[in-house]
Amino acid sequence: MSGALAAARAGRAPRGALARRVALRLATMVAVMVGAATVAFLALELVADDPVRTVIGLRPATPELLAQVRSDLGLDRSLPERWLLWVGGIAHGDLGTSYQLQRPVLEIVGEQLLPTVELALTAFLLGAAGGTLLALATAGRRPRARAASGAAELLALSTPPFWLGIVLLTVFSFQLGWFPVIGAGESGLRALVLPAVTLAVPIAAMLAQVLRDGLEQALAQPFATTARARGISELRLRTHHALRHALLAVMTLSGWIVGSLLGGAVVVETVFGRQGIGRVAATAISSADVPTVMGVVLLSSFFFVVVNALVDLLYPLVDPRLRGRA
Amino acid sequence: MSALRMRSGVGLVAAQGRRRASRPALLAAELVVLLIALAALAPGLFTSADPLATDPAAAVLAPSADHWLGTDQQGRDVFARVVHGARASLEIGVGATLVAVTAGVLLGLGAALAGRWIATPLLRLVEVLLAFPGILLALLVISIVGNGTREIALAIAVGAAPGYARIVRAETLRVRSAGFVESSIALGVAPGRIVGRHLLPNVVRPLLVLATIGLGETILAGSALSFLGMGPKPPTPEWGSAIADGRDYLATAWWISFAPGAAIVATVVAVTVVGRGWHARLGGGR
Amino acid sequence: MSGVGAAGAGGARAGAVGELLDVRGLRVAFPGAGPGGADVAAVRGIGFTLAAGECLALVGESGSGKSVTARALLGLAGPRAQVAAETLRVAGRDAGALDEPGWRALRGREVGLVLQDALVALDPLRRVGAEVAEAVRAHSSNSRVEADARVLELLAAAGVPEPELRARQRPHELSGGLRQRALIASALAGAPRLLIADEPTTALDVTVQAQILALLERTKADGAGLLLISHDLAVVARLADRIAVMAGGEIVEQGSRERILHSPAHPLTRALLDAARAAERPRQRAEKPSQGLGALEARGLTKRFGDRRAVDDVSLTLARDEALGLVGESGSGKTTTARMLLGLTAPDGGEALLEGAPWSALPERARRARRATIQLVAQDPLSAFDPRWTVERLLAEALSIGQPRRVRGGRRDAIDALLTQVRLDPALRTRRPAELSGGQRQRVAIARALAPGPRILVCDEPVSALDVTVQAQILALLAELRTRLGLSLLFISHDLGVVRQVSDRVAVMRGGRIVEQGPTEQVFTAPEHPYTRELLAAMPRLEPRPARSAAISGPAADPALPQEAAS
Amino acid sequence: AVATTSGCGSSDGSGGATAATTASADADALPSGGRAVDGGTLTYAADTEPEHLDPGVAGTDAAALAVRNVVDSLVAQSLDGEPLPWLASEWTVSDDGRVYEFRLRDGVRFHDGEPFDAAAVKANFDRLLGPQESPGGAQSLVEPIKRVTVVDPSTVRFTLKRPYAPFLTSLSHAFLGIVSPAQLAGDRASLPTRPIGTGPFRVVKWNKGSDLTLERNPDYAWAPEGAANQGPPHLDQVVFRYLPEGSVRAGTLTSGQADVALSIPPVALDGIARNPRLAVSRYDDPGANYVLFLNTRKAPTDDVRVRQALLHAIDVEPIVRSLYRGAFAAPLSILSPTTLGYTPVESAVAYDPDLSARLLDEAGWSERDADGYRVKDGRRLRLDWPTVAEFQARDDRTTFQQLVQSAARRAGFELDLRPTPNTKIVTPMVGGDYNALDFSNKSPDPDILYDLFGSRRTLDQGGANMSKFADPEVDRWLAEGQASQERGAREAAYAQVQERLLEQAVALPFYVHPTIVGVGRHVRGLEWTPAASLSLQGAWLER
Ligand SMILES: Nc1ncnc2c1ncn2[C@@H]1O[C@H](COP(=O)(O)OP(=O)(O)OP(=O)(O)O)[C@@H](O)[C@H]1O
Ligand SMILES: Nc1ncnc2c1ncn2[C@@H]1O[C@H](COP(=O)(O)OP(=O)(O)OP(=O)(O)O)[C@@H](O)[C@H]1O
Ligand SMILES: [Mg+2]
Ligand SMILES: [Mg+2]
Repeated sequence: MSGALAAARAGRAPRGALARRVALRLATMVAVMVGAATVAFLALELVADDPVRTVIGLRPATPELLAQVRSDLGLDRSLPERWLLWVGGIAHGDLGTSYQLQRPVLEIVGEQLLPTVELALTAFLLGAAGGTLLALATAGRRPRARAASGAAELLALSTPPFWLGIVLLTVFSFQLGWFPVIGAGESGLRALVLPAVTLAVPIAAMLAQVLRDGLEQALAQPFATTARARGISELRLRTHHALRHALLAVMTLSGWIVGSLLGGAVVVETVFGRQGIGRVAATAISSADVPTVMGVVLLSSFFFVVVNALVDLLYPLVDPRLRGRA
Repeated sequence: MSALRMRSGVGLVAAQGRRRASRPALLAAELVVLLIALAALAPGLFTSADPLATDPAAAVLAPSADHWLGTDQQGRDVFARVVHGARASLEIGVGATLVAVTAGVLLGLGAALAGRWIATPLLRLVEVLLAFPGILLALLVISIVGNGTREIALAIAVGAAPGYARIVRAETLRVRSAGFVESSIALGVAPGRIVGRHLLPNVVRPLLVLATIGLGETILAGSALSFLGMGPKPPTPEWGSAIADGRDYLATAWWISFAPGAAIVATVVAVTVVGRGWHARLGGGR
Repeated sequence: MSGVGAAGAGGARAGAVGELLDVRGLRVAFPGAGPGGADVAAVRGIGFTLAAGECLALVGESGSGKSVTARALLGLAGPRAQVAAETLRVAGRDAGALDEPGWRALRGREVGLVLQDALVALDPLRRVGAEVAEAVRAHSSNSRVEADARVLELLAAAGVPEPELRARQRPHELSGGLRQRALIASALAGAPRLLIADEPTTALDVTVQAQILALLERTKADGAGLLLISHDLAVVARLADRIAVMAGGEIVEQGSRERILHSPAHPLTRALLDAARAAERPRQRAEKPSQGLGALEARGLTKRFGDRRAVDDVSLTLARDEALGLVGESGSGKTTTARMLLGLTAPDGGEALLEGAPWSALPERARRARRATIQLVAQDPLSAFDPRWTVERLLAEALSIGQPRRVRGGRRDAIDALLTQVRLDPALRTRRPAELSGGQRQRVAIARALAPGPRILVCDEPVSALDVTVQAQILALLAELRTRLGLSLLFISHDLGVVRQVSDRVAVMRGGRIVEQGPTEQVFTAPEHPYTRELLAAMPRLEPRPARSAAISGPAADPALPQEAAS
Repeated sequence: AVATTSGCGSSDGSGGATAATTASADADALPSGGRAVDGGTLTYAADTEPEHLDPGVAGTDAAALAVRNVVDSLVAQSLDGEPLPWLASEWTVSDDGRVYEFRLRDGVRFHDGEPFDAAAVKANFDRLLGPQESPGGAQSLVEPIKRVTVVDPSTVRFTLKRPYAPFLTSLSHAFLGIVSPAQLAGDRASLPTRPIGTGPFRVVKWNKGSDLTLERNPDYAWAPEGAANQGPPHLDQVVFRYLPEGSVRAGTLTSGQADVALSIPPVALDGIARNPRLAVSRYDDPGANYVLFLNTRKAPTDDVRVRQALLHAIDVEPIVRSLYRGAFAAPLSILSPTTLGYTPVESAVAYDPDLSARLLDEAGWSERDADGYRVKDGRRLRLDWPTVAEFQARDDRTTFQQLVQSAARRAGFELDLRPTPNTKIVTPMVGGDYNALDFSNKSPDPDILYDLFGSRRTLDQGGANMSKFADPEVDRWLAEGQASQERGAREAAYAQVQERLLEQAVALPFYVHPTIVGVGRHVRGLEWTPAASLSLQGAWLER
């Protein structure tokens, strides 16, 4: 009876409305990305030094040269005009040309994307695995183990990442020689370990804290007592019941995780001399390379927006109670 | 990365949980915070050495009776640098956190309570800033305003504010629909009073506790900026830049970066423990 | 026979052990859990026995230790609990000597537990079928397919209609009654010889309550032992063979059902009985004819949430000095109606009038000046108070409405007067809401509502969160205040008995509409609408009524959609 | 002159000249001996990644380091500054010093198979002389050239605008290396990432942000005269690995992950030198030392006494010694010892606190405030010193500057050090809004002084005169140094310039910047070039 009603209800939701919702969501995502890039644009264009000066740096600059560079970079146009051109360019996959490198931004960003994604993804997986194991092992158990892991997590969260990177390198690469910094191909994979670990440590620590908290909360709920009353084992209770609840708490962290992966890349890529978006971003900002900064921001906000959208999609999958709410 | 950690407001709410530090741990943490605050206000109480006095002849000395924590590359007393560094480090940490919390409260309240024409743009702005990786935002701000202690605090605050704003907005919406606010409406209490007496205190108090945790993150963010060459200007003693400057000496003279590192860790851990303790004391989840 | 475990299993094992439960001198304490780190002695040396096919009811006020006792029987009192007993034999085993695997073997298989909070006792993230299957598989080597078949069998036996569909749904998609039945199904999955049911019907609508009791009755009839826990004597009266009354962690009185119901020895037992009987008594007060203008009037109020009509064309009039009761099952739109009348929710259609003048149509700014006229006492006073404010400050805020700032002493006197008016010790002035008991809190809520000097009081389920004994006190207070202050009262409840005690007239809501309206005694004694009749039939009573059983057992009106979850 | 001034990010090449008297390079420390074997990959850990590999557009040391292996120049230079035949086998110079005619080597081919001839040379220089897509280091090098003409396929003639003595030195620079005319005419887009030259190595793969792989040119048979290996390189591959962190570069070397590491941080030097498997070698960069330019047009540094007081107030030597562990030298002049015409001016730079105090008193800065700084008319003796944040990591400059700052404080100066983002520094620099700026300017020829101190070479005029110094006599000497073909006359002219600069305290010499490499002892056949760079053409790896 109620099934029929539910079906009827679902059927009533017109397909057009769904399409409109999806379109609206996509539009919002794009707007946020462009907005973020625009913040960078306005900040650098309005407040920083004359970009032409910065581009030329201290090279000999006659007024003619200044004028030439200005027109080469399209800086002779007005601010709104340049912004519109840039936005128009996105539609054709054109993110402009880097002031500094004189190459299309898309190309620069494109070739640096994969290494960063590779690093970030590995770090995320490591962090997630580490955090989960730690939380599962310590949640609501042996106060001493819990305190020890809690202290370790705080420590991990309080350590400057570049420092951690250098220490890890010194010990595991230079002293023990387990993981090379320099490597390509098969050893390239091994060269990924230390940077990924550096990036993963705070993530694992944060996840462990949040997960453990979620687990402990879930384990204190009546349904956990009910499950125990059925005579199931403690491990099964953790993995089959509590973990999923804890996952919900973790998902609210997704924005933070994306941010810390991308932001962490800036530091870790420098320490380990890795390719990647992070370094491009840092140099581009320090040289007021507006198109490159905008490109990087567009891209990193893309990840943020996409991950947020994914999490929004995942929420109802993990928590069915959210289904059917708009 | 740490520049970003401060944006984790959402996570922090979840992270701090119901756990309560044991009483002695909380007490110890409060003591540490007190000592650090004291060092920031009156460093002379702890050391008479001049943190700025360089001496090339006494550079990179290992810890000894004369120099408890050794000397740095410039022959300055590391202990004195660490003690005197508390001020700038806290200025960055506390300053950034205060600015971020204030901006976050204004933005968040606006986005939650103002009319559509104000709230929607505010909300979008918060989203846009959130999507902007924090460390890039901080670098951007510094590249524009420069890098005095205050400017750095501002830069970090700009990165942290949207996180707070998001929490404030969510909390405000939650509290606004809470029974007690509705009861006040039903009583006929004026809107301004409701915001001032009911909404704000209930939104801000948990936020202040969060901010104690955010404080550690801002100090770390400052050190990441130093690493990227955008730290506070020398010779200001400051922990983050001390670690960054001492990193080449890690293998040969560990104490140079270890001492300020330990100071950061101690501060962050203590402040976090205190924050959690107070959060639990203030009644946890509410 | 559908083969719900208890029958077969109970039969097979009946001869092995006589007593399922033999408890003597059970003590449970929570060291350091009390205020200021004091120890909490939740259970203080109680004893009882239970045999197969028998039902023992544990009744008592909130906090008397019933639930803790139940959980202690399964070793689930929690990590911080200290459990001690002279004798603790559960299903023939010495529970005192059990280790964790030993407990696990006992749980689910020998003893099934239905936890107090039925609505949250199933994992909200998992399918109902998986929850029951987990119980099935925990104690057998059934294959997945066999287990699935068994799940359907169990759900059907527990009276869950369309078990295939329900097994695939998640708890939030089930109504409270269905959830409670699924929970009982999962508790029965291991074919336990003993079923412990902790408040299995609290928070359910009367009609659903009746169905659950019928299900438990069947389980008992099938030969299982039943430990039934409730704070409501009327609920247990039907099922229990023996009743034990708990107070303050001790059993103050224990005996056969007849003895307890008819010749109670302990004052507490009598208080519980009185509270239950009040609901069955016709109203004492003479009914006043409604006079003059309406104090509050609803004209065709309609409210939609999404594509669902929560309130559909509701028209009501609350006359001056009148008490109007609004009853209806959960989700029928009572609260929404009240909110529209209070001007807290804007109606989609229709209008609310206050003392004959436009009200819901006005902007909030214009309403504010007249808000003192109409006040609300909410269901859950805890959430209605700013948790950080003291009683004094809460009342001061309410007193300041529409009144010039008074001198300090004057305000203080006014606060004390308010507290005295609701029979509270003025010394409670400095407490915060969390530091008050439920009854005290509700009194403060009433005091606050009285502070601005209202002429109309809207009470939305003001007593449903309270113990029966406390409930009775609050109802008496409301009645007294009404006559003393000449208030008009809109009283909302899902509990027919409560409404009957308070109201002059009653309106019955269902699915957003008013299905019947009339003087209280007329509606209760000669209901016109079939739904009203169904409600009345399901009302639990101390004395069983012969003619009702047919109406109870039908699968009947499960709300089609998850209403509890949404509200 | 090569007048790029962005800190150390200036140019480098294989030109240069060594002052015969000063042994400023411990080239001997490079591992040597054994018989060369072919094969193997050499991993070279470097600090900075080039932004560009197109020699005509590139502008940094990092670019020169890589590009030098890919393109050859017309001439090379010996360590003592003599020009040597390379792609040009011989040349003549007209008497007025304005016309150079080069005879080109036969049988030279580009990596793409194109032959090298006079037309190729002309195509390269015409590109640099024409309107540029982006101005690079080569621009200033070709500035004196009026036109280039093909005399016959193997003869090319350069006509200069004026006599210009450093011309051959300029031509030896990597940025004037010759790329394939086919690439110039056709696939120009690949120039920045894959220049096609005639050099001993060619570009295989460049992972931006990480590493650059070069591969042996098996046909190479035109090494500069005097090079030990006249044939193709021994190494199969060279991989430049870009690691900005000093401790990480040192670590890769000690752990054997890198064979050569550039810019070893001084703290790590002791450890490497003690390591039996490793060696440290250094070569002082030619050009201008790392100095502090004082703005002669802005108070209080417009007062020569204040400048002199600062110069005498700071004892640079112990600072350099302690911080750089003896790896760096304290300079006695503006020019570095490996530069032609280097003249120590000991008396002018001597540490003399009493003299300093006297000078300040004379100049009116006689009182001190509560913080110990000198004041005059209620204003503190404060010098505004913006530093370029980007360069601060080099040589632990932050530390160095702070040591200077604190030494100056004792004399009553407040040096207001302000690390400034790149985006914020150009405008104040060009506008002259500073008292002090610190830079080092690597260059193969003393003519760098023209750019740094010529009165018409201020920043707004495209020069690098950060002191805003204007002295007609100095201008005259600088012109002489450019025009004279005679070594002795040039040396004399530059000697006078150096003396005058320090008498006027226009700049404070800080330290002589050496290029320091750590090398595995298994790496043999490395040679220093006069531009303080390692030549890899003769290198080989011992098994
Ligand atoms: N885990 C616990 N920690 C501390 N005290 C507890 C715990 N569980 C129960 N108590 C206390 O034990 C006493 C008995 O609680 P119990 O839940 O058994 O009451 P109850 O009779 O079931 O009441 P209700 O009718 O409200 O369910 C209460 O005072 C309660 O506060
Ligand atoms: N804010 C809301 N948004 C969406 N749906 C709502 C909202 N408030 C109420 N509803 C829905 O409207 C219907 C009527 O709700 P209402 O709270 O008025 O019922 P009720 O009779 O008071 O029930 P209960 O006895 O459970 O309090 C329910 O189905 C509920 O889910
Ligand atoms: Mg209970
Ligand atoms: Mg309701």
